[in-house]
Amino acid sequence: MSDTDNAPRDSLFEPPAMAEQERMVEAILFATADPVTVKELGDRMPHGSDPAEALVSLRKRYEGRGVQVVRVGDAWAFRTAADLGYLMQREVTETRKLSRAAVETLAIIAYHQPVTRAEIEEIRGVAVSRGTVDQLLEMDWIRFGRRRMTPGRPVTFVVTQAFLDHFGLESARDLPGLADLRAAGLLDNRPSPLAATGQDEDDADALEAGEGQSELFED
Amino acid sequence: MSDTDNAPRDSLFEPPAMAEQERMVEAILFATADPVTVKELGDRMPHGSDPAEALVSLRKRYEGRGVQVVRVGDAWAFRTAADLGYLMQREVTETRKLSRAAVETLAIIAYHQPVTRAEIEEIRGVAVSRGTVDQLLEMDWIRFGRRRMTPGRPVTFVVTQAFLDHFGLESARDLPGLADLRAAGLLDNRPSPLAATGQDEDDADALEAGEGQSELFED
Amino acid sequence: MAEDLEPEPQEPISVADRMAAEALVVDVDGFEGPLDLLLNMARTQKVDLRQISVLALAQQYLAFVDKAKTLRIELAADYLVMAAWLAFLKSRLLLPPDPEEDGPSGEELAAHLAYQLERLQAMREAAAKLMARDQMGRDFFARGLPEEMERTRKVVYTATLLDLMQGYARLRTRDEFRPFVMDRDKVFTMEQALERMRGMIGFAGTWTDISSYLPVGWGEEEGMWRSATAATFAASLQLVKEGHLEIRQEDLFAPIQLRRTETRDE
Repeated sequence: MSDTDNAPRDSLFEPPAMAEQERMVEAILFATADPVTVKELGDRMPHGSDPAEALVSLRKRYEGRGVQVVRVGDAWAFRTAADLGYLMQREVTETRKLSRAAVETLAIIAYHQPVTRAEIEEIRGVAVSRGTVDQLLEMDWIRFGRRRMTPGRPVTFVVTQAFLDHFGLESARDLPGLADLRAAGLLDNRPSPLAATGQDEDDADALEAGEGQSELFED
Repeated sequence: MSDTDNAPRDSLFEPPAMAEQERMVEAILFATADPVTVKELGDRMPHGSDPAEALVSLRKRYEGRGVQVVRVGDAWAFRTAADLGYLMQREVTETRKLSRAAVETLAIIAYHQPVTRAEIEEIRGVAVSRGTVDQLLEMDWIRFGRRRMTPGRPVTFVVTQAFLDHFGLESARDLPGLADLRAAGLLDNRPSPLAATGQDEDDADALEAGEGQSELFED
Repeated sequence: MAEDLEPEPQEPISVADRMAAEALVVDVDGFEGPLDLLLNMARTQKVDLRQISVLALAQQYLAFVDKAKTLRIELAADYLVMAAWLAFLKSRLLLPPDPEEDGPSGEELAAHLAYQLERLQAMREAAAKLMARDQMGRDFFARGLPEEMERTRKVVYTATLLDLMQGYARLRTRDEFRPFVMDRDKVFTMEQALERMRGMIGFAGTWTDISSYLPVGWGEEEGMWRSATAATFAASLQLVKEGHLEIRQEDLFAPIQLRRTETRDE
């Protein structure tokens, strides 16, 4: 392998042919872990080489190719062509259930729109975190509605077309009403037998049961 | 980045032009230090792409360049041209010095694979130390192959893609001198005439070994 | 270097002899087992391993073992085993074959030993050729600056209409909210309904509303009523199938009515 007959390379006085220098720069840039400066190239190449010129022609050679010779500070490196960057990404999509806080906030917006943050908090009984609202905005399930003409002119939230599409609703008015919820067995007005026996730890319990239940109805 | 106007890429039905596919393969192979299989290429490229064909023209494009498209088993990678190795002293990685026993064991596995420990010992005439095998396993140059269907179901050893990659071999068929060794019958599992007198299961062993070896030559 | 220039001290044996002697005297650990030693000895015959004189080799090995013993070198068991085997082989090669005795001939055994030596030699050469190849990280190199494969984890959040409704229901009934669970004691099974109706259908000579077959106490509470109605209806269909019962519904959503089948013998 190393017995190629590139006479110029071994010569003490003659620098290698430019095509050969270009190969060298190509190999060095490829194999080196960091971008390489012209000086470093020169240090590594045979005496008399002109790495700057070799770089120019190498750069030209890679024009329009899948990788490019790019300048990084005062050094040079190979980089994937920008338009092919998407090939270097492997997208793993993970579907997660919306958190309970997000579901409840979303439900309140859907049932009460347009609704202000203060109103949402009043109904939920707890503060609505910025993250929850941001998440719903990002999902494009809610958007800002008109400002309320009350002191402070608070913004309101409404659901979006994307929300309606996702839930298969023609309009927010098609959301099942309380009566429907009751008929569906989702509302049960009798006092909780658990509460009656005096046990109080049911919040977590209820959450779990709720999750379990939704599993029951999915698909 | 992604707003280039390469219409074919975004099309649902038309694969990208071959020149574009070649760029993609170039970018993917350039980006990684490990060989990439044709299947992996296909998975990452747009639907309908033909990475195998793109590889053929890419390989031709890099003929004689400072970096080469090389085949490693059923995968492909860019590697610097071997004649430029002298420029790369700084990149030389000190490989652990292999003992004579390790080198011989490696060669026996490569040429006789899949091969059992007992067969290695038979060829070398000494016991194979656990450390030798462990070292080769750790270097990822050998791995366990299928168990031999003989009494005791001994494990076999085969060489890995990393082995091929390290020694610049396209496949195990390209091992130096393999054809000569085979023609000379030196890769046969020839049982000792003494052993053949009494024991019958050696026959099965020999048969299996013969089969195993022929696997080497299948695709 | 300097030592080489010094005149050789007067010795009765030649340099070659001395080197050969050293090779023998070397501690046995220097060889990787008897086969390695044999291969080393075979090389001194300077012929193709296929043409090697196994007899000469056996003699050489036995001489080595003898000498080693006199030099009190600890000989590993496998060297002695090999010596015994070679002594056996030697006798087989020297004596005319005994027609009474079956088993491999001396020639066959010798051929196999020669094969083993040739194979070991071939593997050593192959190993040397392998190691002489251009190697990655020494002669050729992989990409030094691999670009990280970006593994973008895209999380998609989702919710169903049911989640939404449950969420809302939870809020609206916060105080009296009770998680929905399948309570078995509120479920009237078809088996229960069948059993109940089998006892009752005898009295259904005329068309009767199905609701009158509902178990007592199951009509008030909605969930229980639904379960009882469903079970009773399913049980009715089963009884119709069995020929005990007739069923009819006058109109869409009209009450479902049941009547005993008139059997001929009654």
